[in-house]
Amino acid sequence: MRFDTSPAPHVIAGYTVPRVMFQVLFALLPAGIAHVVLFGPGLLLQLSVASVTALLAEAAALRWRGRDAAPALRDGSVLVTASLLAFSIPPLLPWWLGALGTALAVLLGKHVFGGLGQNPFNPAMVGYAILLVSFPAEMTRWPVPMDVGGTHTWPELARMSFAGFYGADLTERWDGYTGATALDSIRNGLGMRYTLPELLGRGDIAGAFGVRGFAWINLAALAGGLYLMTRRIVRWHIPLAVLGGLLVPSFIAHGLDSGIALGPTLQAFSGATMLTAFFIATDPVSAATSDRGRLWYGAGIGLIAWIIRTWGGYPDGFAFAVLLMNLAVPFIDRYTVPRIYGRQP
Amino acid sequence: MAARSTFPAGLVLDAHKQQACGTPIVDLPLPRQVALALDQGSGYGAEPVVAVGAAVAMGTLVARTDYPFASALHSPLAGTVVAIETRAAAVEGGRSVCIVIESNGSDRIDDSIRPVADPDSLSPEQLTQRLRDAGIAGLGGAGFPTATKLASARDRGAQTLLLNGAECEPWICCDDALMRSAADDVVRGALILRRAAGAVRCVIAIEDDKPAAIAAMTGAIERQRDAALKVVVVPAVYPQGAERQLITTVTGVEVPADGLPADAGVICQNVATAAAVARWATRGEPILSRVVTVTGSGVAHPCNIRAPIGTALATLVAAAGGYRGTPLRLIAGGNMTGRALASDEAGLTKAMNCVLVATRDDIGSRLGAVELPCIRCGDCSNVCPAGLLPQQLYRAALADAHDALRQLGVRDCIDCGLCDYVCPSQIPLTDRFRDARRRLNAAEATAQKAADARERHELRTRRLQETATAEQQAFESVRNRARQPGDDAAGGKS
Amino acid sequence: MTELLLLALGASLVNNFVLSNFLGLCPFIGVSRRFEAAAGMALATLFVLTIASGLSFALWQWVLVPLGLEYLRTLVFILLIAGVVQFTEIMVRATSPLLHQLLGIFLPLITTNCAVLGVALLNVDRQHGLLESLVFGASAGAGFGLALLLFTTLRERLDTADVPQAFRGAPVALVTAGLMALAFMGFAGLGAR
Amino acid sequence: MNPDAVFVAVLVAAALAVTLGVALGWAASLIEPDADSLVERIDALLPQTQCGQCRYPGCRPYAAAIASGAAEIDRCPPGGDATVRALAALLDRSPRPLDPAFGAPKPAQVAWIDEEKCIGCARCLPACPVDAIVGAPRQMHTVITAQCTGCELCLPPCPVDCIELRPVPAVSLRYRQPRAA
Repeated sequence: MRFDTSPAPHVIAGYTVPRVMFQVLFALLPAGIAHVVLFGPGLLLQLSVASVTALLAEAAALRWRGRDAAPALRDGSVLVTASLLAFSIPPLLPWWLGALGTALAVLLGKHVFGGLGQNPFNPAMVGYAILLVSFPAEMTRWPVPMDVGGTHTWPELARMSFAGFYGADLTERWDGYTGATALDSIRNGLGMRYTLPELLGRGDIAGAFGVRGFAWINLAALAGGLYLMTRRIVRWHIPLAVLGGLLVPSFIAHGLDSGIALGPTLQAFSGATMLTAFFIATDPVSAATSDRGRLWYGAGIGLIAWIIRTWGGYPDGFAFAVLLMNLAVPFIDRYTVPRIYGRQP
Repeated sequence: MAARSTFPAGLVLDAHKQQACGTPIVDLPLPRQVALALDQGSGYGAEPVVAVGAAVAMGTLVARTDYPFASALHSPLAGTVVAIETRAAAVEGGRSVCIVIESNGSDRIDDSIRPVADPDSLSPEQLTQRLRDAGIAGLGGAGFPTATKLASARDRGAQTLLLNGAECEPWICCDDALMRSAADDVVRGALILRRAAGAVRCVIAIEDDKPAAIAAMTGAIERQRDAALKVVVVPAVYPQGAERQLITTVTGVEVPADGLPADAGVICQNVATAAAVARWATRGEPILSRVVTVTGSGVAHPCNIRAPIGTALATLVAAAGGYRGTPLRLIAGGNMTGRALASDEAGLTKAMNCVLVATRDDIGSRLGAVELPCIRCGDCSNVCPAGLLPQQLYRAALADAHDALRQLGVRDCIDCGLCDYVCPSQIPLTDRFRDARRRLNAAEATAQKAADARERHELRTRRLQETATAEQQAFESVRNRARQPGDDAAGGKS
Repeated sequence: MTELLLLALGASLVNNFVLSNFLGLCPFIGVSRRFEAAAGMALATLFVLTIASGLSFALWQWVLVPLGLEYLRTLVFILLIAGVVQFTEIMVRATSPLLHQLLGIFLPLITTNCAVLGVALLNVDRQHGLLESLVFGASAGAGFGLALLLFTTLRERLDTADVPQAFRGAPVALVTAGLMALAFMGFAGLGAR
Repeated sequence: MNPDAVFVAVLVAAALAVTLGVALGWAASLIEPDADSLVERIDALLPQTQCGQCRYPGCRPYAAAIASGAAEIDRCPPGGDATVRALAALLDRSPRPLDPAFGAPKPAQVAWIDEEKCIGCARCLPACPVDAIVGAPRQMHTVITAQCTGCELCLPPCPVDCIELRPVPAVSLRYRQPRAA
């Protein structure tokens, strides 16, 4: 009897990239719900425009290279990029900026380098950083969240989100409803020589775990991240290192001068901390390779974010921290090759 | 006693062992014909010493060798050599020169086959030579000549004989069956091997999912009352049975990448090899048969069979109830490292521990795999038992970057297949590495040839220069002498 | 001390000569294909920058200013830098001919690396003392070297990437450099408060 | 601007130039350049056929020419594109196609002597750059296949054209030599 032949191994686990990507999307769900409850439906609008743009850009790039686009569109990776970008941008952003950022993320961040698996930088962070340096005003305008103040209702937030999405001038009707995020307000306040306790005593910053709105989103992202860890999609090295790199220096600085240095709780539950630690920094394509390299990589992100939050020109430093460590990844990899069995260290 | 440490990673796989292991070992009746491949799995062949038409008995030497990587072959049948020709064989490339022997129905045993009177009276060197003459080779899957290993273990002063009864690969259970049914043989063979290797200790490593084998071996050891003989239970983690990995698990020492197990003070032999040594000692029998697992969803009644070397795999499958369903692959070995064969006419080799007849149920995951780009997730490096970075190696292999391949350890890869197994992008990494290794070896051979050519060229250039200088000097000395004023001839002329 | 540290951080990271001020792009693109070459270039530039900073300060402080020849500074500095670069080249050729071959034209071109002249002129403009000049020069060189090495390892990885045909080589290198500059914008305003 | 100032300026610049020049000359005389190590590394990448197709009398002279910049890296047909790529990588230059003026790459080949026709004239022996032909006058010659580089230099001297080049016999390459003594 004749048989076909094929190389060993003859069996595989059958665990696929699409399954990884859709698990990541699933894990983003709690943070998404928190976001929508607190800031209105803006996230959903941003998510839809980002997803559509991302899929179109991916298809266009692959078509242009004469490749089959179908598997790439189905694998969900581009939707993860779109979702992470949608989470990072303010919910009031005009739709064309969201579309522009996503297109840049997919094309400039990924396809210029050869597509999935080849990009040295995290595509979502490329899109976000370009938008942030190009449209600083639009990119720092957030609605006042629901959990403090109570000055507005969810339907009002919804109307505001749609108006912002279509690019209407929000200052006419909603001046005072929109403004900076908590980190932004703290930064400005400290710049005006207020002390941290004074700022936190003000109604527009404090909330659960110290910061309004974002604390809940961070908590939900933490839950989603822990879920990914239980599913072994994310291993502990990067999240732990990111949080360590951020929290250890903030703990020390807060201990030295609690008047101006943000404490670890505040750092952990404000801005993009948890989203970065569990979802953005853990993007394997742009992260370091070995476990030891991943610890350096994560710690670098946390530390740079802390430096930028403390002394920098931007309220939240995570996007730049991720990009800066992305560009150091090949360098880190060069010096953190694990020891091969039987070789001298 | 439990294992002390472990190698870098590994993974627990579906064992698929219950299919074949329930029943006792079946003895196959002597087949009508056998085809003995000159290469029995080590990659190197012996030389035939019989001609077509020669009459042979059971145990007659049919192929011999002085080469340390090949092993002698003996006829498992009494009958006639009918052909020596290239045919399908379970070796790399799928074909090998085979000695085909047809049975005449008798069970006449060759006169040279006599029980070894007293193996304990032989020196380790004599023992080793006798084992080499008996064609004893690793029955665990490598087919490597046992005598060669014993000699190098003695040279390097290995103190521990490690008997490998881990049998980590899915589907395979022939060693398990052997340990349960012939534990005393294994121990007897182990004692002979220990003496031949010059070792003092003997450790038998068995995975913890084989309680019956552990009990049988422990019992056999107790009957021996030898304090330097013991069973170590190791975790059932693939690839626990890989030589280097098992040594690390049992002793906590790593074998140097460019060295031999003996450099870590260990010589490793399979339990089935030990049982074969015991058969040789009690009956004088060279390796004429082995126990092989015939299993898979494509076989009607999976079982373990003791069959003569050279038996056609089709005969083995028939003895296991024949094919069932739609067999898609015929695999010599397990599903992780086994070699898929093109034909069931190939003969059983000393190295073949399993015949896996796989249907879609067994190998569908691989058949249906769609290769996607690597996302550098690192799952592969988390399971690699050699501590490699397969995702980096993969890029180096695609770019054919030789320095990177060497540095990242393409030669340290043990072909276990785990990186393929876990890869979410379903990339056939192991095969890419095998391929990269082949190209790297070819490139290095070319470079070596160039270096040799350069050396010869430089020698030649120097030689020519020296010759030229010598000629020049000779010429000048002649001329100088011609111009000597006091020279008779010159004086005469002037 | 703190001021020197801030000066060093500023010159190496925040106002990185390559990625923030876009000085010295020529060797940045030209010598970033192989790590060995880039490491050599980084060291050579660090050496030249430090020595040239010190010497140019000395020349300025003790020759040009006393003689009232401030207007000659560009000429004199270039001459000085050329001399230092030439000395570096002699050193490199003697110690590592392969590195000399790898660096090729880019080694003498350190002379025209605007970062070097830039550092010398900035030292004068900002009225740095000798120690400050040396620290400024060395940290500018270190920042250049860091950016160059990071960029080189990135490019080495891109060598094995499936980059679209149209972007192979220089285009993708420039895009990468651009994204690196984008990342370094994160340091913008650092220490402004 | 008065003439004095111009004079001082010229003087300063000239003094600086002279100082630097003397210092550099002194430094250069102290430090010996080491050219050989580069030639070695280039030579190691060449195929060592010693065929002379690059118009240098062997691989090492060609390596020296590359090192000194006298020759481009595209002159070695036996090495083919692989050698050009390796050289380009070593020297950090752009790979370029082989220059057809120096011949076209061929598959690996070895010389073979037709012993029926060979008259034992021994003229091919000195032609072989790597001593791969054995023989003596009026004895049959033969080529040591494993040592032949396929350079073709033995062809011209042969008076009866009994040497031909054949493709290198296929060698089965085992990917891992068993590690045993």
